[in-house]
Amino acid sequence: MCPDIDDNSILAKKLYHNMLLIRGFETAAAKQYRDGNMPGFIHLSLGQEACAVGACLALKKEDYITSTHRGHGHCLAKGADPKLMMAELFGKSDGYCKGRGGSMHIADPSVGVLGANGIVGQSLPLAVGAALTAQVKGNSSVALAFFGEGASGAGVVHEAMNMAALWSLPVVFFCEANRYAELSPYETHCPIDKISQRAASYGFPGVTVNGEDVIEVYRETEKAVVRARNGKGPTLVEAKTMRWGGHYEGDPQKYKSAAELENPQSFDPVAFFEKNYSADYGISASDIRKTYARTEKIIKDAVIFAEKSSLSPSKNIFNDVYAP
Amino acid sequence: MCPDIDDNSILAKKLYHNMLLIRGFETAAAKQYRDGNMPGFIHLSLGQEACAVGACLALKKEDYITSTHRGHGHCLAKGADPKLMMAELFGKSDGYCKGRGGSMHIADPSVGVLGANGIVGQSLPLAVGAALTAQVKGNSSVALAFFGEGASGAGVVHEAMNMAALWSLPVVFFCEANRYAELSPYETHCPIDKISQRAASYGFPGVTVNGEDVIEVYRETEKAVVRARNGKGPTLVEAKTMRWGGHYEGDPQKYKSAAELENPQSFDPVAFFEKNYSADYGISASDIRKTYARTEKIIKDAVIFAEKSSLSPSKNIFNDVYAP
Amino acid sequence: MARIKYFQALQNAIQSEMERDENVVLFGEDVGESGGIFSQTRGLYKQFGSCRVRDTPIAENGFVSAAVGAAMTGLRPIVEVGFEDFLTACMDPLVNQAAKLRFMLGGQVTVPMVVYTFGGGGLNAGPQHSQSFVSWFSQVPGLKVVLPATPADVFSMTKAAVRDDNPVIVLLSKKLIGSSGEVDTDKNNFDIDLESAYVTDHGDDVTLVAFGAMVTAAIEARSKLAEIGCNAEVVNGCCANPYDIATIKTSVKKTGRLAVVHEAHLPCGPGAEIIASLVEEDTSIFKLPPIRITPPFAPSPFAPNLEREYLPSGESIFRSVSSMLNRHS
Amino acid sequence: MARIKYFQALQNAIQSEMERDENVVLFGEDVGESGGIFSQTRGLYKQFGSCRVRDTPIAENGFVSAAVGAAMTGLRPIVEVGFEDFLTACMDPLVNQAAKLRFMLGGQVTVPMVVYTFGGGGLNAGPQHSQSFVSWFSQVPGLKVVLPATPADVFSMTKAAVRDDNPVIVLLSKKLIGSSGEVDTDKNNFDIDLESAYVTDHGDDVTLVAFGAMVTAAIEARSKLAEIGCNAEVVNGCCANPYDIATIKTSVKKTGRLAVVHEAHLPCGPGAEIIASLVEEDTSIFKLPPIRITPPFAPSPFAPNLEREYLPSGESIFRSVSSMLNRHS
Ligand SMILES: Cc1ncc(C[n+]2csc(CCOP(=O)(O)OP(=O)(O)O)c2C)c(N)n1
Ligand SMILES: Cc1ncc(C[n+]2csc(CCOP(=O)(O)OP(=O)(O)O)c2C)c(N)n1
Ligand SMILES: [Mg+2]
Ligand SMILES: [Mg+2]
Repeated sequence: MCPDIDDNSILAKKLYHNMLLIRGFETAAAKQYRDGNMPGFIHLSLGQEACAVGACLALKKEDYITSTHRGHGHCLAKGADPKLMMAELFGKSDGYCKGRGGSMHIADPSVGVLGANGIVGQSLPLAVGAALTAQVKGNSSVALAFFGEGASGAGVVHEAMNMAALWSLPVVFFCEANRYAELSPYETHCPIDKISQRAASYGFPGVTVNGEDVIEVYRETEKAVVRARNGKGPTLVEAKTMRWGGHYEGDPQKYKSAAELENPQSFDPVAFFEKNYSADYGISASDIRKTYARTEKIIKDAVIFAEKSSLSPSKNIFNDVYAP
Repeated sequence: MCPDIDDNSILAKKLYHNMLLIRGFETAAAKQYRDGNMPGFIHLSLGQEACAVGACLALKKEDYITSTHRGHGHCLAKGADPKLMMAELFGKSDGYCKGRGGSMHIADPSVGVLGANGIVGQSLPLAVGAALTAQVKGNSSVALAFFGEGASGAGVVHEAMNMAALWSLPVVFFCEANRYAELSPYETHCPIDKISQRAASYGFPGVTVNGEDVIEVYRETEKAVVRARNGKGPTLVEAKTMRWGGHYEGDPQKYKSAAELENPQSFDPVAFFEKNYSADYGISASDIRKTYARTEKIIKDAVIFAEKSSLSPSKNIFNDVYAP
Repeated sequence: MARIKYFQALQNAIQSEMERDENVVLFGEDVGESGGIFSQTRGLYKQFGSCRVRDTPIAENGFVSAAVGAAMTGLRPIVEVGFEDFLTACMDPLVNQAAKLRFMLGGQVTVPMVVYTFGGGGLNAGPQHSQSFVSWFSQVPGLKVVLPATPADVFSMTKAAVRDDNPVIVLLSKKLIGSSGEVDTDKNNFDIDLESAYVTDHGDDVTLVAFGAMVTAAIEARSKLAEIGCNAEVVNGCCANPYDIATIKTSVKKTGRLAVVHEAHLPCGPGAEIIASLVEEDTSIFKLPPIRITPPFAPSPFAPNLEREYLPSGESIFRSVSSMLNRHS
Repeated sequence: MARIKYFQALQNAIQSEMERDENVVLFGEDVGESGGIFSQTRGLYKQFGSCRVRDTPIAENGFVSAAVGAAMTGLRPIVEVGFEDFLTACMDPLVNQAAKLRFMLGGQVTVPMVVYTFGGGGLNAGPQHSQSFVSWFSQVPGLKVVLPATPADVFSMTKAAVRDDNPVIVLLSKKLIGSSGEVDTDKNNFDIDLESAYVTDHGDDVTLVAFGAMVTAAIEARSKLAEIGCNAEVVNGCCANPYDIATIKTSVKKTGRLAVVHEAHLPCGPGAEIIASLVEEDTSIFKLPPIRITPPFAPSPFAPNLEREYLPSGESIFRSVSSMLNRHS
């Protein structure tokens, strides 16, 4: 079981560090994308760092996550290697998917990352399947599925929650309600204020947390994880958060109001932590500076690694289509 | 708007008559099926008559229904012709579908029956589409979708309810919770006692009614219909009812307990009406006898009609694959 | 050897694989305590318990995707989707997840799972309960697809499918559910691979390639053709991803005449693939124009007289093949 | 005549059909106020209002099925499913509902609706965002399927699709979104039917039949082939349900050589259908073995260098066709 957060400054530091790592990764990715070094589309999670980090630090290495098209933060928080991630975003042979998947398909099963996924909603039933494995094998693993408020309208989300409830599976459904789904606001997708209310449809608990507050995210997710691990079944955790940027990098965001565009950083989980928690957890200004430096270095190395990695040879295209 | 039921004995008589019509139709169909005159599978609604009748008499002719694999009662209650229905069950050329559809595809758009449907769950979004037509055209039609508690686990049911809520469509979702879905009980499909609770997930009203009591079904559905007609959006009505027989005619029902098999008629909406309401509405024993006789005659004629109808010529197989 | 029915062969195969490997689990609608709507899973719940044999809610998309998630993490799920027509509800987990994940994640995972389903016509089940979508899955790299035509096929193909490390779709035939055949249920070394067609009956005059329930029809047609002095070779196509073109080619090289029979529709069906593959290699392989025998391009009708005309049968195959031979002799 | 882009041709076609007929409505993800992720519906929300132009939640199964219900009751819905890959989520309403309802209900209803979607590769969108499922829909009676290759195609096919009383699937190409072409946007008599292929460039030596984005590639290949003295005829296949075999046959009768190019996979793809249809009628139609030029049988890879190799291109078509000619000369 995860330790209590209140007097655990090591954990708090890790939460903070990981948020900065994501912040750094996404910022670097945005730059590389704008510079034309990254093909295809990328979907960034700037502004949502507390969700990925708070949720994933409530998990153990043996636990699973399934992620979405907006998955960089989730993968990093669960322990994926920024080098191999960045190389994948560059489409290089050393990337997690050998350049075949790209941003939407980062996975590292060795640390329980079962993959980002380009199909909205599928993260939930895939996690249900992983939770089923844990239940059948009788080990204590838990699966956590990330999804957005847009995904909450997809039928398969309902199917997954219903099935998880019926089978009392060790799974946590983690919704990042980041105000938009593609180009349309929350209200286009959800007729109710809190998605967490839907847990009542399945008879399991639902809770809405402040996605700016990594400690709150951690605390509530941890309860859900403990519940799941103890065989009590699923929980729906909804974090109200905010997507700083567009749907994809380069999105002109014409659908946002001037106010929204002007100052997305009004919602900032990193600043929130620094302001509200650093003192409590004994994190000094110098600790903060050091954490910035450390995470910046990691990301810089990742970019260098990605740049140096070679292209995937196209003669390998038939590899891994079928297992031998 | 539909008249109030309390002092409306004409309406009450019609409710009763229609329940007997369905009872008669299903009983005759069962016999014809056992006698080998009906091909394929049929799914009977004996025991559920009050649902079909109470719901459909709350609708006008211009209103729509969409139905399921267990649709005979719905179609009859909405005004479909028992002759053309029976002919379809026989696979004859005078059947509603010219023998191409069978029991699971009875439709009569002229009275608002958009079709029984063999795909569990699809009745809901199809009704949402019909309600959309009403809303766009600005007429006052309402659409009502029948579905079962088994269907409630299907993703498309969630999608349809969510969409209907978001667009405030004139639609009523009518769930017949008849204790089984195919061979498995309610608990296999639903982790909560009342499916109507799920309405809260969409911010519209949900209500559970006693499916043995046609007056209650009528009254609650009527409220939902009025609400829809007044532009207030959808309602979920759940009727707790009972499927007397097997999933399909001929089902050995090994999955049922001896007690259940022995006396399904312990739940009987027709008897319930006779016992509790006939006096209130001034329906005499002779009225009852006459209604039995009248509905029996209608069904007998339907069987004769079906028997006499010719087979569909196979040379017409390409007709209606495409509209001209 | 035992004489058992098609659905029993399925049950036996699942049972013996579940005995062999505790990672094999089974789920689907009504596969549990009730034993399946065709009795195809009878006894499995009792033998293996509620953890390994589960009734699902009606949620094909969700539970097939859950099978993918389970397969990625160490189980080997067998999933029933009762009617092939309902595969429309789970194309996403099959095509966008199961088929692609291994490739897409750079080889980091395997997805060993089996989806079996009952398809095709013959039971007057109407337009939404009689379809054959086989060629959809022929189009999807990463999947394997087999169509057992006999109880022996069902037994060996299902067992081989469970042991395969790839997602395999087993397209069973509703019409054959009650048909019987000899099966060596004691056999346990599954050297058969999932990619081989085989000749059921030898002949020199014309090759009939058939899939699933159509194999029986083709064999019937062969008897009728024999009466008019035509010795047909019948090939059970067996698999539709990949197609075993080599076995088919060997036969057509010998006979020079080909009829392909399937329940899937004609355009872009298995027949198209087989004919194109052969002519691509050798434009002179056909002594006569090959033919495809399929249902007409209309949904499957309910009424028995209509469905009888609709589906290829021994009689209609005989007619088509003999008119092919006559037209050109 | 105006020179406009592929996505604008779509917008123009929808706009003019919505102006013409108030029963035409548009819905899909982000087609409303925001104007679409490729700007393909810009201005329509403003012009026609929130009743006729609606953003849906992410519920392809539900909203395509709702379109069917709406079409049965008097609207003529146009529905956007952003990426062709997501059609996996709405196969049921397309195949089991829209395509069958008219036939299945004995002709009592019509289902006039259009589903358009952007498919195929070329934007490094990865394995779940680059697919072509065209031949799935070739298999389904009751549907019509078209693949516009130019802005003019987009305009006329979309308009004809909206006016058609059947469910029509318009498979647009993501790669062509920004491509330009001359379109007669004032034209309003849509005598074109949805079932005709056409020759884009005449030639006598070899027929290149191509679909969607592959038409441009085939035309490029034609230029290269001209340099080696081969005069290719390019046929824009246009429709994939039904296939316009007559137009293709006329060309192949002349050239005796055929290459079919498409983004859908090879097995049971459009090429298989075309080759089989031709040889079924006439085994001597081909002077040389026909060829199919398609992506390899693997999911579509993300990395630009891999995707470039993966997709047929002017260059790769040229190589394949010239080696076909060389092998046999
Ligand atoms: C089945 C499916 N439909 C549509 C899409 C296109 N799409 C990609 S992301 C997205 C919005 C998702 O919104 P949300 O779930 O809120 O996640 P967010 O982007 O806000 O993180 C859509 C519609 C898709 N990928 N899959
Ligand atoms: C998508 C789909 N999955 C499965 C089936 C098979 N099936 C037919 S009826 C049924 C049970 C439906 O249960 P319920 O909704 O409770 O309706 P009831 O039969 O009780 O009226 C099932 C699983 C189907 N027709 N469609
Ligand atoms: Mg969102
Ligand atoms: Mg039920």
